[in-house]
Amino acid sequence: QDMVDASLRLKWLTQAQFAGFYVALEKGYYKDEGINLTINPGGPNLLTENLVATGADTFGLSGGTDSVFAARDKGLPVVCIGVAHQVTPFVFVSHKDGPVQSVADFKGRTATTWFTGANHVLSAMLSKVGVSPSDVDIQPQQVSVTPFVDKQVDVVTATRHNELYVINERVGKDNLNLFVPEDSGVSFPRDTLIVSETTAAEKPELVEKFLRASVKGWREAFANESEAIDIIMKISPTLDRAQQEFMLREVRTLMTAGKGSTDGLFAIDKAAVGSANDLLAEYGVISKPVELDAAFNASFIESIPLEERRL
Amino acid sequence: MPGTVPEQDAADERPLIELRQISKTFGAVKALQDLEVSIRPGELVTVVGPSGCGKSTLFNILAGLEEPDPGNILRLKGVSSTASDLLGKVSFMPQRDLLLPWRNVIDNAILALEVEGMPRAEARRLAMDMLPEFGLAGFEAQYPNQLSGGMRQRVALMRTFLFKRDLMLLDEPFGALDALTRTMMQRWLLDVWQKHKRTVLFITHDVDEAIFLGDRVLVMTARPGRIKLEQAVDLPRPRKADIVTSPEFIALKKTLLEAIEEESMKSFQVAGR
Amino acid sequence: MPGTVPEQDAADERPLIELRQISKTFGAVKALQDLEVSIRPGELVTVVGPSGCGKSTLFNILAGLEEPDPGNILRLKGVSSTASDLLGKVSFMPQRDLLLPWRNVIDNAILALEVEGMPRAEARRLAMDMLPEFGLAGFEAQYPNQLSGGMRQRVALMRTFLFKRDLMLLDEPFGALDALTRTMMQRWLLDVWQKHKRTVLFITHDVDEAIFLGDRVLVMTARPGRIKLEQAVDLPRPRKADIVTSPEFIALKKTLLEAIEEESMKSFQVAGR
Amino acid sequence: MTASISSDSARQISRGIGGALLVAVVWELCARGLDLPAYVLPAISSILAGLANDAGSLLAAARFTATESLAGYAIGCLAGMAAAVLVTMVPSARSVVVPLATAINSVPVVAYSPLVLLWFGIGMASKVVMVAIAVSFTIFLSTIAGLDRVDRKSVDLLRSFGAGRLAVLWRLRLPTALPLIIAGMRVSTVRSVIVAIVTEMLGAYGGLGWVIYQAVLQVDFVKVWAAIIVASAISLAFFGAISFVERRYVFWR
Amino acid sequence: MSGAASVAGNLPVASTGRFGAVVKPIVWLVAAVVLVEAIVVVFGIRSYYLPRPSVIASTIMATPGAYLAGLWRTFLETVLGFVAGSLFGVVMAVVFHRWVLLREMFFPLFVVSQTIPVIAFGAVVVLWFGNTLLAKAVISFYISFLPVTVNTLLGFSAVDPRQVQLMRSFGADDAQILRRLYLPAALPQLFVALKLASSLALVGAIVGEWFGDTTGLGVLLLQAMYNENVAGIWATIVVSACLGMGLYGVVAFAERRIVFWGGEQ
Ligand SMILES: Nc1ncnc2c1ncn2[C@@H]1O[C@H](COP(=O)(O)OP(=O)(O)OP(=O)(O)O)[C@@H](O)[C@H]1O
Ligand SMILES: Nc1ncnc2c1ncn2[C@@H]1O[C@H](COP(=O)(O)OP(=O)(O)OP(=O)(O)O)[C@@H](O)[C@H]1O
Ligand SMILES: Cc1ncc(C[n+]2csc(CCO)c2C)c(N)n1
Ligand SMILES: [Mg+2]
Ligand SMILES: [Mg+2]
Repeated sequence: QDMVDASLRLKWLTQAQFAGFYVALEKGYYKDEGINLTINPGGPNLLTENLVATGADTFGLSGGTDSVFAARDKGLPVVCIGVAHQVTPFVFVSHKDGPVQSVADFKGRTATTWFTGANHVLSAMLSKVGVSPSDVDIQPQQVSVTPFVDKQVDVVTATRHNELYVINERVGKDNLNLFVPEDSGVSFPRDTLIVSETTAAEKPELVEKFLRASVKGWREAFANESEAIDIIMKISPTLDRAQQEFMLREVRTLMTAGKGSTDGLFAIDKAAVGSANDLLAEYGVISKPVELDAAFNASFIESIPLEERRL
Repeated sequence: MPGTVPEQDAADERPLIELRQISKTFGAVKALQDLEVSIRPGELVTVVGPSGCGKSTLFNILAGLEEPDPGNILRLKGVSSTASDLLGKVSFMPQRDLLLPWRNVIDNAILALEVEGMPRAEARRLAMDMLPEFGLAGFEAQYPNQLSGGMRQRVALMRTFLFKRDLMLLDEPFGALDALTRTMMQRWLLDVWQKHKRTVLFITHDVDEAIFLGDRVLVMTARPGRIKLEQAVDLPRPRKADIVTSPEFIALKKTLLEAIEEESMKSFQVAGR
Repeated sequence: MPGTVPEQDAADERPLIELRQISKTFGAVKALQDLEVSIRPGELVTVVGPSGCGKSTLFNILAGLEEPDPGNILRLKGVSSTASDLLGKVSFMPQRDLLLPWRNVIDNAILALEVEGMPRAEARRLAMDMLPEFGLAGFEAQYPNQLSGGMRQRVALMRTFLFKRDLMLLDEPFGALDALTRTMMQRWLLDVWQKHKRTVLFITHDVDEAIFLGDRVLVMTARPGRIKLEQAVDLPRPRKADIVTSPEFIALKKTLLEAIEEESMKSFQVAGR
Repeated sequence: MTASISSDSARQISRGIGGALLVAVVWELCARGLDLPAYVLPAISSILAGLANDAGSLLAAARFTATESLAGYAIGCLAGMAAAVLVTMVPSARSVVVPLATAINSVPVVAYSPLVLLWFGIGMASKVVMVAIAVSFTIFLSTIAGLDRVDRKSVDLLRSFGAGRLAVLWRLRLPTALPLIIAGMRVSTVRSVIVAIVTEMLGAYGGLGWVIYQAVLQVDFVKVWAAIIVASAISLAFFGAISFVERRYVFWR
Repeated sequence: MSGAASVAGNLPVASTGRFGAVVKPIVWLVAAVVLVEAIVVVFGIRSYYLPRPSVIASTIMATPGAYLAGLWRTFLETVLGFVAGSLFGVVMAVVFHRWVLLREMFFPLFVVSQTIPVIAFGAVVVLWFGNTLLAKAVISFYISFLPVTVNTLLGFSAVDPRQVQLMRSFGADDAQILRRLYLPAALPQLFVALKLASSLALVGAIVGEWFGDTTGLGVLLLQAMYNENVAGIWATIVVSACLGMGLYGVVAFAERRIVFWGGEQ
């Protein structure tokens, strides 16, 4: 059997957020499908869509629906073939003993967030409760959550699998209020699997094989968490094991939430995706709503039998 | 009158500076060894010796720039001192002009005055007045790289003269000057010396110059340098230019030349040739 | 025999180099004006003149380093040339030694040979053999900042001698040397000149030296420099040291000194004093 | 003299513009001729159009970044020179200060950014500090090298005039060091802008780095390039200003 | 003086001096570390502002292999980039020195090139050079050559024109004057730039590793930064400081050996 070379570009460095892919690689699932896969980590200012569009990488686990829409809007020929996190992976966090106890309390307070989509989610949440986003002091969020821990800001944005762990450690899980976008009717699925239009059109079977192996890897990772963490820790020994274990548990929640629970891993929830599309168009991030069916192609993931995709 | 020097000193004529057992070693090179000399106040002493024998090294020590090897004795006005005590106490003209390339003629000349704290404008005025005497009139605003070799030397000389100290060390100050400029500078030096009663040590290669100027001529040996001969010059002052043809002068010159040549020969491996 | 020079030239004795209407201006300073001179092959010509009159400037032009002002005529062996045509054709010793601080004595001496393409080892061997003659034996590995002024000058001289060219320009080569070392170097120079039939131009401040060495002495005027006097020296060769006391010598010296002094006076504003 | 300087700089500026135009034309031809997509290399014309489009916000960002770089640059230059002078005046401080400074500088400035952001916040202060750190080392190194470069014989001469360390420093060491100090200052101009930008990328309220960071994530490469052109213009102006100062004050070579 | 010291480099006096020069900073360093430890403990500084040195040390010792591997990889990238950047910097200085037209046309563009923040162009770097060691070396090259060019040009311009004239009078051509006069004369200035470039090359390598790499100090740094692992940040800072000081030390050592003649003109 001829092996095909391919690469997967992640959105960030090696960590449990991507455990399934590493497990599949380690266990030889890609090899079994005839793919000689290289996993390339991501980094700040490294746009996965860009690398996939130019052909530098075959597959990409990119930022999320937001980055896919932005890329499509700018004419990058990428297609999403699966969505990992079925619900918004980040939450807004305030101190339990602080002034912010509800989304309405954000008014007149300081909130920090990432100006790459999360800010629009925040704006939408605020609008839903009748607070004008301009009444909240929304500031760019830096790498550290210390300003929040030190109560210099009232609300901080945290990914469930990453920042939340740090905040829990430093403030205490029980001293925090979490504001979940879905509770306000806003959804922003992230961690999208993408390929270029060329690959989608010319090598559909490669895409399918890749998906099959990846899904298998993820199921294995969730079935055998400590082994999955071992694999990650071997690659990045300086990571904190407890944090990685936390991350894998949270990622599991995110990947199996919503449509993920019924339609399996990497299912594409057109409704959730569509609402993100409208949100971004409304806030002018993209010039006009992107044509959904061209940007999101569920046919590859759906070609895998449902029982193979469900946990 | 200085110059007519008794060899054994009067009690009140304590040496201005007295050196005993001065040696100086650079790595493997012994530049000076057990040099002994004393200079009385107001004397004009000239120093001759073969090239590389340690004359400049001696001056560096007297200017306080170089410590001699341990075990030396150095007395300034009878007070035992280290070389560094002499810093700022002698006006020193080094063999290479060492003009600062970013200062023009006038500002190079006033360098020492500035260091002393004299206001620039005043120092410049003083120096401007001296320019014609040094044949540098009109060149005050030139930079060193625009000067001829002799002009550079004259600027360095001016800088030294402007720094008024009891002891003046001049290392081949007239080396790059033509005969007349040199004569004028010599006359000028004698003027300054007599008027201001400065003590002068003067290195030269020119035996005529050494005799013409000096109260005493020190002849140094080849490296390692020592004083080979201290020759008093008992010619009356003021000396005229034609003194060089007098029999006393010629006799002195002969003595000195013999002493120097004997030493210079040692510097060369002339055996085989 | 070179040295016994007929003033009017034989047809076959074309000048090696001929300058006409050479002027050189630096900004507001006129260094040379309408200088005319021609040098026959094999001649040893000495140049004297007041400090700052343009001697070094003349040499820079002859070495091809400085273009004279437009309108000049410069002929090399009868062929009209620009100054830059002379680059690499004359061996030139500048007034300041210009030793490279990162090269030791021997490597500074062989610089020109290296440029010519001689292998280093060979060049070093050549130079090593010459060290004793220059009184530098044992100093081959020293760096310039470890040398005395006279030693530096001798290294520069060696460098020039090792670069063998028909025309040799020496700018005060013996300025920093003591009497004997100077005498030895003079003797050495005459040896080289007679053996190798090189043409030599030699700047000096020392009129004795100018007469002792030269077939002709050129006296330059004060700035702007021109040739004031071309004095043939009809003394027989080889010349002994005691020639300086001969009446012919003294007569020549008198003529020359008068010419130089007249020019030197112009450099000074001596009116007020 | 002044006339020749200004005609010199007129020629230099026109040639500089010529060089820039040449590159711009080649760039435009490449981008258009090879039909490169904007995410690989946008054509220079579309960058300029984007520049005009976003002129207002880019200008505001430029002012932000320029302020940070200038403030950091000034502090860095002073600190670097002061440390170098200190080390020259108090030789025993040398074996402590030099390795320490080397160690601090050996760490890429970006590594400090999380700490500096933590200590000085996300505002301008942290950028100023980062720029100052980066600049001060360059200046420190250049200044020490310059101060050490003096001819020992000239130092001796000044000492023989009774000059103390301070006088030697002022009249000899500093003028000797000036060419190297200014060369260091020239190199630092560029570095100060880039460090401000890079730090902004890691967290800021505004500035060109912030614009670039946002634009990358929004896949707006025309905007990225437009911001970079503005950054280059700032650096070049800055560099040119220091070169001008250099030509004024280091004339003797 | 400096010449004498280096000529006599094998004398016991000089080697004691060098030994002292190595030991003294180490003693100071140890003292500083102890002091910091004491300050953190006494003033109760929270660990995410400043962890205790002992905590940093134990962080490194927990996974020494990871730090060593990162160190080695970053070292390779840095050395490659540094050597290439220095050579290119000198070559460009020579070119710019020789052809004034080229300098006036393109030197400003060199300056401009340095204002491009490479980290904004990670994708382009990956596109052109892939995820290879070469890609990091290229970045490290890119950000280290300008100081070398600037300082070498400065060194060239400081050459005494009379010295050039002397070489010309020997018939030396441009190449010989360059080799025997300009290059040696520029060495003191060049070394100042090389010391700077050694640090910059390291910065380049570390930033280069942010473009999707798996090993290297940059990766460790990034990971620690975004996981708010302050001890990890410090651990990486310490390791890269050691690497940087090592590189600097090598350059400084070479400088002492090569540029022995000091300031004498
Ligand atoms: N810094 C130094 N390092 C090593 N050797 C030195 C140093 N300075 C001087 N010397 C050596 O000391 C000896 C005496 O040098 P000095 O300069 O005193 O001679 P000098 O009598 O002034 O000669 P000249 O008449 O040629 O100027 C020389 O052999 C020289 O090589
Ligand atoms: N590069 C220059 N720029 C401006 N003026 C210069 C330059 N070089 C020489 N001069 C001037 O030209 C004149 C002649 O200088 P030159 O060096 O030829 O004199 P010289 O005869 O060699 O004197 P000396 O015997 O003192 O060495 C001097 O007045 C000098 O100031
Ligand atoms: C939309 C969004 N923007 C920025 C960040 C910040 N960030 C960029 S990479 C990284 C590490 C994640 O594992 C983090 C925290 C984010 N998380 N989500
Ligand atoms: Mg001497
Ligand atoms: Mg001259």
